[in-house]
Amino acid sequence: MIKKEKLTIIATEQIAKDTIEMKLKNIHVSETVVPGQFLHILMEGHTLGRPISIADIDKENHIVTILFKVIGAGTKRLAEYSVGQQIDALGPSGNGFPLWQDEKVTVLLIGGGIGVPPMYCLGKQLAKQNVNVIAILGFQTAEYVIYEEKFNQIAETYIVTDDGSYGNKGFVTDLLDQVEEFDCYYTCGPLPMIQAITGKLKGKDGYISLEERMGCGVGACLACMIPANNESGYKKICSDGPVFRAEEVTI
Amino acid sequence: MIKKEKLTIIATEQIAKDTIEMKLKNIHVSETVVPGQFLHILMEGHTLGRPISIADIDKENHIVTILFKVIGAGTKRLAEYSVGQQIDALGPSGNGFPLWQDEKVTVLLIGGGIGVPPMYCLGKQLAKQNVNVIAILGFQTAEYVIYEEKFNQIAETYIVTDDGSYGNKGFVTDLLDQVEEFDCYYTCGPLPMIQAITGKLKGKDGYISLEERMGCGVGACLACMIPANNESGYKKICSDGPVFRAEEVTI
Amino acid sequence: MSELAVAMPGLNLNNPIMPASGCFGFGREYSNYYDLSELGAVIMKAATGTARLGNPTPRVAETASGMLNAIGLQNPGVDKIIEHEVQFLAAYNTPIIANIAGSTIEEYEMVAAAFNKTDHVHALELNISCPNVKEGGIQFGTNPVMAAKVTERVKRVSKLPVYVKLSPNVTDIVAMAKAVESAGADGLSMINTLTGMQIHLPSKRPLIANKTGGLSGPAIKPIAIRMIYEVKQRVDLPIIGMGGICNAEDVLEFLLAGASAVAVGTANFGNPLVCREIIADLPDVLNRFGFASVQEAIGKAVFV
Amino acid sequence: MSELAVAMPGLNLNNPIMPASGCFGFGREYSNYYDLSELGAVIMKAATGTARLGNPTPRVAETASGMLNAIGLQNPGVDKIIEHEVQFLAAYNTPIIANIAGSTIEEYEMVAAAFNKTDHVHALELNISCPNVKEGGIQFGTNPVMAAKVTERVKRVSKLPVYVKLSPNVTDIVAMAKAVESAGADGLSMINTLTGMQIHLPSKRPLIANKTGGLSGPAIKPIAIRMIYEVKQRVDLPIIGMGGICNAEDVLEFLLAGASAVAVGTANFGNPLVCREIIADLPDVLNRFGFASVQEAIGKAVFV
Ligand SMILES: Cc1cc2nc3c(=O)[nH]c(=O)nc-3n(C[C@H](O)[C@H](O)[C@H](O)COP(=O)(O)OP(=O)(O)OC[C@H]3O[C@@H](n4cnc5c(N)ncnc54)[C@H](O)[C@@H]3O)c2cc1C
Ligand SMILES: Cc1cc2nc3c(=O)[nH]c(=O)nc-3n(C[C@H](O)[C@H](O)[C@H](O)COP(=O)(O)OP(=O)(O)OC[C@H]3O[C@@H](n4cnc5c(N)ncnc54)[C@H](O)[C@@H]3O)c2cc1C
Ligand SMILES: Cc1cc2nc3c(=O)[nH]c(=O)nc-3n(C[C@H](O)[C@H](O)[C@H](O)COP(=O)(O)O)c2cc1C
Ligand SMILES: Cc1cc2nc3c(=O)[nH]c(=O)nc-3n(C[C@H](O)[C@H](O)[C@H](O)COP(=O)(O)O)c2cc1C
Ligand code: FES
Ligand code: FES
Repeated sequence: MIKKEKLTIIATEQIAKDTIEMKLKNIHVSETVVPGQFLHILMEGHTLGRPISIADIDKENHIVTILFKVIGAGTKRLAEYSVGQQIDALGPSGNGFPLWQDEKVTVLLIGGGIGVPPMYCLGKQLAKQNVNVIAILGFQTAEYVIYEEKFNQIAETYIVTDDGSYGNKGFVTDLLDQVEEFDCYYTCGPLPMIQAITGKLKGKDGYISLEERMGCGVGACLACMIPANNESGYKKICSDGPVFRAEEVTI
Repeated sequence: MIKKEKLTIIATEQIAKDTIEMKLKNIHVSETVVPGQFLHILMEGHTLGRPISIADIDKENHIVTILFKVIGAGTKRLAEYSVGQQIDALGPSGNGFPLWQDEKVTVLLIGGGIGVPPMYCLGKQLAKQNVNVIAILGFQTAEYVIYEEKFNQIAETYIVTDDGSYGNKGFVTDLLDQVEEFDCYYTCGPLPMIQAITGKLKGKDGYISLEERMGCGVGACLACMIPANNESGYKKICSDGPVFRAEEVTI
Repeated sequence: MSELAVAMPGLNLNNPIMPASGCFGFGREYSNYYDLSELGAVIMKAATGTARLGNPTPRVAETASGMLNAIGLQNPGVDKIIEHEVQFLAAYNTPIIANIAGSTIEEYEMVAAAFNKTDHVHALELNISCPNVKEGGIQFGTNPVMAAKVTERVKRVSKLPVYVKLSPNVTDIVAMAKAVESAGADGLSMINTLTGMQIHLPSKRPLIANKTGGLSGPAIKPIAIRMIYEVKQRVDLPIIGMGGICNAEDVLEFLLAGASAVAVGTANFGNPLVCREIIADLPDVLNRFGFASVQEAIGKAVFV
Repeated sequence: MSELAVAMPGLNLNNPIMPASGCFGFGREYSNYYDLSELGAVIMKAATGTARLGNPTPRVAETASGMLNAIGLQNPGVDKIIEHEVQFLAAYNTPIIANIAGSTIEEYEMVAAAFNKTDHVHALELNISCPNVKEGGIQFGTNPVMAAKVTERVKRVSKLPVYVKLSPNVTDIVAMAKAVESAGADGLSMINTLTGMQIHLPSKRPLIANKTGGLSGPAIKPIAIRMIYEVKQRVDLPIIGMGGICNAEDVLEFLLAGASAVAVGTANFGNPLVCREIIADLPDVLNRFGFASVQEAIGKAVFV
C-alpha cells in the first residue's frame, strides 16, 4: 500500500551522462514494491512530487534502487543529496507489471533512455521466475548507455543508439523483426517510442508504462489523465497506471 | 568596501537558547571589517538577505564570528548549515562605530539580547586601544546569557536579566546611574531599550546601532529608512548606518 | 464548544480545516492516509450537470512556490457524484460541501437543485470562475452583475447555504463580494486561483496544454490575505479562506485577516497528511499567539 | 546588429536587460559592483513633482518566492533627480529611462515636461499604479479611462517615447493595454506588482506599515507571462517585460511570450550582480534553444 515514507540514501553515484543511480533504504517500500511501481519523491522547496520508477529491489537488505536523469530543477536538487540524508516519498505508487511464472514463456522488454530502469527491475524478477527474457534497449548516444552488463545477466540484450555511437544504429523498433518469437512485450520510454512500438506490435499481448506530469501522485487531482476505452473515458496514470495493457488506453 | 563574497563555515555551535555562534573564513571581509558592520547573508530560497552583525574579528586567521538568534525561517535555515559549507553574503556592510584611542577615555557599552555581539566586537577593539570599557548587558533570562566571560576579559561587566534569573533583575537602564562616569556610550539592542537609553542619556556623546527590515542591503531600495535631521529628512540604516550618533536620527 | 470548533451557516465544524475543492478528489485516495472524520469538513471536486472529460494534458506545472493547473472541471456529473461519492463520504463524521460549476446559469441551477436530493451535503460552494458560454465566455466571477445573477438563481433553487467562491482575477474584489452578498450569498470562499502561464523553453509552447492555468500555492498567499482583509472590512459574510496554506501558522494568519475557516489545497500534493498535521498543530499555535480558541482569533488582526 | 541588441522606440539597446524601477535606485550603489555601461538600459526609481518621504517602516517583507514592498515613491523630486542622478548616470554608456509618477494628472505632466530639459533621458516609463487623489484615490492603472487620459496628457507634453507601465491588479489587462495604446503610448512595461498583505503573528498587525504592499519576485512570474501573452495577441506595442526574472532562461521565457526587452527587479536584492550575470549567460541560452539573436526570439512562443 502507498504510504508517506522516509527513505535513507545509502549510495548515490553518477553512472552515465546526467544519470544518477541512488540506493534507498526503507522497509515498507522494499517489502511491498513490485516492478513497474514508482516513488513519488517530495522535496522541500518543490510544490509537486517527482515520480521516479523503481529500478531494482533488494528485499533482504531493505534497499530499492532508483535511476534518474537530471533534466530540471527537481532532479538537479535530488542529485545533490548525499549518503545518509533522507528523502520523503509516497510509495510504492501505482500498479506494477503483471508477472509470468512459466519457463515456456518468452517476453520482450523494450526500454528507451530513462525508461530502461523499470525494464531491468521487471526483467530481473521474470528471469528469477524462469521466464525467457529478451531486451532491446535504446539510448541517444553511447554516453547515456546504462545497465548493459546487468541486462546481459538476465536477458538476451540488444543495444541501439540513435547515432550508432554504441551498439546498433537506429531505433528500438528497427530490431523488432530481428528478435525471436515472444509471447508478450513490455515497454517504457519516450511516448513516440511507445507509440511506434504499439503500432508495430498491434494485436500482440503488450504492456506499456506511461508518463505524465503529476499533481497529487495518488489519484485525487486528475492531472495525469490518459484517454481510455472504459466507461468514464479515462484512466489515471498515477493510480490506475503507470502500467497499462497496450490496447486499454489511447496514446 | 562592500562586496559579494563566499564565506566558509569553519565552526558552528549553539551557545545559548536559540543562539548560534558561527565562525566564517573569508579574506576580504576579515581584513576590511570594523566593529559595528554587518554581513547581509544571502540564502537560496530566500528573496531577501539577512543582516547579521560581526561579533568578533580574527584578521590573522581571516575569520569573523557572527552570533544569531533563531527567530524565523531564514535564521532557522542558517542554523542548519554545517562546517565546510559556504554562505554568500554582501559585506562588510554599513558603517561601523567611531573608535577612541586614548587611555584616559572611559566608554560605556550597553547591549540588549542579540545586540550584545556587536558590542563585544567593539569593546574588544577599544580595550586593545587602551580605552577603559564598562559593559552593561541585558538578557531576557539566564538561558539567553552570552559572552559573559569574554566581556569580563575586556570590560567591567554588569549583567541584568528581565526576571532576575541571572545577574541583576531589571533593565539595563536601571544600572545607568550605578556605573562610574563615562565619556561616551555605545548601544545595540531592541528599539525600546535604545529609546530608553537615549532618553536617559540625552546630551551625552552616544552612538546607537539600529535595525530595520531590509530589501537590498546596499542603499538602493529605500526600505530601511530612519527619519533624520538632515536635508533629505532621512538616513538609510543599511548604508548610512546601522550606527548613528544618538541625536542624528529620530527614533 | 471546543477550542477548534467554528459555526458557520449550515456548518458546525469540529475544526476549521478542510481540503480545498479539486485538491482532494472525493476523499477516497486520502482516506488511505488518515480518517477523514478528523477533518473540519470536506469540499468536493467541482460537480457539473453532466460528466466532463476536462482539458488535454499536461494539466499541471510547477512554479516558484506554487503550481499552475488546468484540470478543466473533469468530473462524472452531479448524479454520479451524489450516488457514489457523497455516499462514500457520508460514512465519515464530517460535513460535506459540494463545489458546483457550470457553463450557463441553467446548469448551475440544475446542479444546485440536484444536491437537494441528498441529506448528506451541508453547503454549496459556488465556483464562479467558469466561463459563461452564453455571454461570450466571460467568467461569471469577473463580472459583478453576472456573479450576482448566478448567486441569486442558485439561492432560489437550493435548500442549502451557499458560499460563493470568488475569483481573485478582478480589479475590485470588494465589489464582487458586495454583489454576491446582496444576491443572498450565505458566505464567501476566497480565493480561487490567479490566471497564469508558463512557457516550456524546449518546445516553445505553454507547458499547460490549455495554455493558461490557475496559480495556487504559497506564492499567492499574500494576495489571498489582502483580499480577505479588504472584503472583511466592508462585507459581513463569513469567509472560508484559502490560498497557499501549508501549516498552522498560515491558518492563524487567515483567521486574523478575517476568515472563519480555511481550505488547504495545493499543500496536499506535497504532503498528503498536511490537513491532519495542521489540525494537530493548531491548538499550540493558537496558544502561542495568545488565543484560547479559533473563534476568538477570527478577524483579530489590528489594522489601525 | 549584435545577437543581443534590440531596438525599441527611443531605445537602441545593446542587450535587453535593464534593472527595474525602484530596485536599483539611481544606480550609484550597484555601480560599485559592476560597470553600469554593461546594462541594456537603466530604469530609474520613480520621480514625482516634489520630494517625497515615502511610507513608514517596515517597508518590505519576504514572502514565498517573493516579497512585498511599500516604499511609497520616496524620491528627491524630479529637479534634483535631473540635476544629480541623471547627471551621474549620463557618465555611463547606457540609455536612461525615467519612471514618472504623480498624484494628479498635472503632477505627471509636470514631471514629464521636466525631463524635456535634459538630453540624457531616452524614454519615460509612466507608472500608473498610483492613486489619483482627485478621483477618490482610485489608481490610474486600474481604470482604462483614467489610464488613457494620463497617457494622452503626458504624451502631449513630452518629447520622449512613453512606455506605460501596466498594473496587474485588473480584471482585463488587454482593455488597459488597448486604452493606453489608443491614447498614444509608444510601448508597454509590464507588470508592476500585485497588491498583497502579510500579517505578523506576534503583533497581529500587517508586517508592512502601509498595511498592503506590492508583491514581486518569482512568485508572480506566471502572472506576468500570462498577461504579456494576452496583450501581445491583441495589441501591437513593444513590451518591456518584468516580474520575477532571475536568470537568462527566465528572460527567454519573457521574450517568447512577447516582450522585446526585460527588467529585473527583486532579483537584484538576492544578488547584486544578477543583471550582469544574466547578460553574460543570455547568448548561450538563446543558442541552446535555437535562437541566433534576441530579436529572433521575441514573440516566438507557439500558441496553436
Ligand atoms: C511513472 C513515472 C515514472 C518515471 N520514472 C522515471 C525514472 O525512473 N527516472 C527518471 O529519470 N525519470 C522518470 N520519470 C520522469 C521524471 O518524473 C521527470 O524527469 C522528473 O519529474 C523531472 O523533474 P525535474 O524537476 O527535474 O524537471 P522539471 O521540468 O523542472 O519539472 C517540473 C515539473 O514537471 C514534471 N515533469 C517534468 N518532466 C516530466 C516527465 N517526463 N514525466 C512526468 N513529470 C514530469 C516534474 O515532476 C515537475 O512537477 C518518470 C515519470 C513518471 C510519470
Ligand atoms: C544591521 C543589523 C544587524 C543585525 N545583527 C544581528 C545579529 O548579529 N544577530 C541576530 O541574531 N540578529 C541580528 N539582526 C536581526 C536579524 O537580521 C533578524 O533577526 C533576521 O533577519 C531574521 O530573519 P528570519 O528569517 O529568521 O526571520 P523572519 O521573520 O522569517 O524574516 C523575514 C524577513 O524579515 C527580516 N527581519 C526579521 N526580523 C528582523 C530584524 N529584527 N531586523 C531586520 N530584519 C528583520 C528578515 O531579514 C527577512 O527579510 C540584525 C539586524 C540588522 C538590521
Ligand atoms: C489541481 C487543482 C484543482 C482545482 N479544482 C478546483 C475545482 O474543481 N473547483 C474550485 O472551486 N477550485 C478548484 N481549485 C482551486 C482550489 O480549491 C483553491 O481555491 C486554490 O488552489 C487556492 O488554494 P491553495 O493555494 O491552497 O491550493 C483547484 C486547485 C488545484 C490546484
Ligand atoms: C522595492 C521595490 C520598489 C519598487 N519601486 C517602483 C517604482 O518606484 N516605480 C515602478 O514603476 N515600479 C516599482 N517597483 C516595481 C518593479 O519595478 C517591478 O515592476 C516589479 O517589482 C516586478 O519585477 P520583479 O519581480 O523582477 O521585482 C518596485 C519594486 C520593488 C520590489
Ligand atoms: S497526479 Fe493527481 S490524479 Fe494522478
Ligand atoms: S535595504 Fe535597501 S536601502 Fe537599505
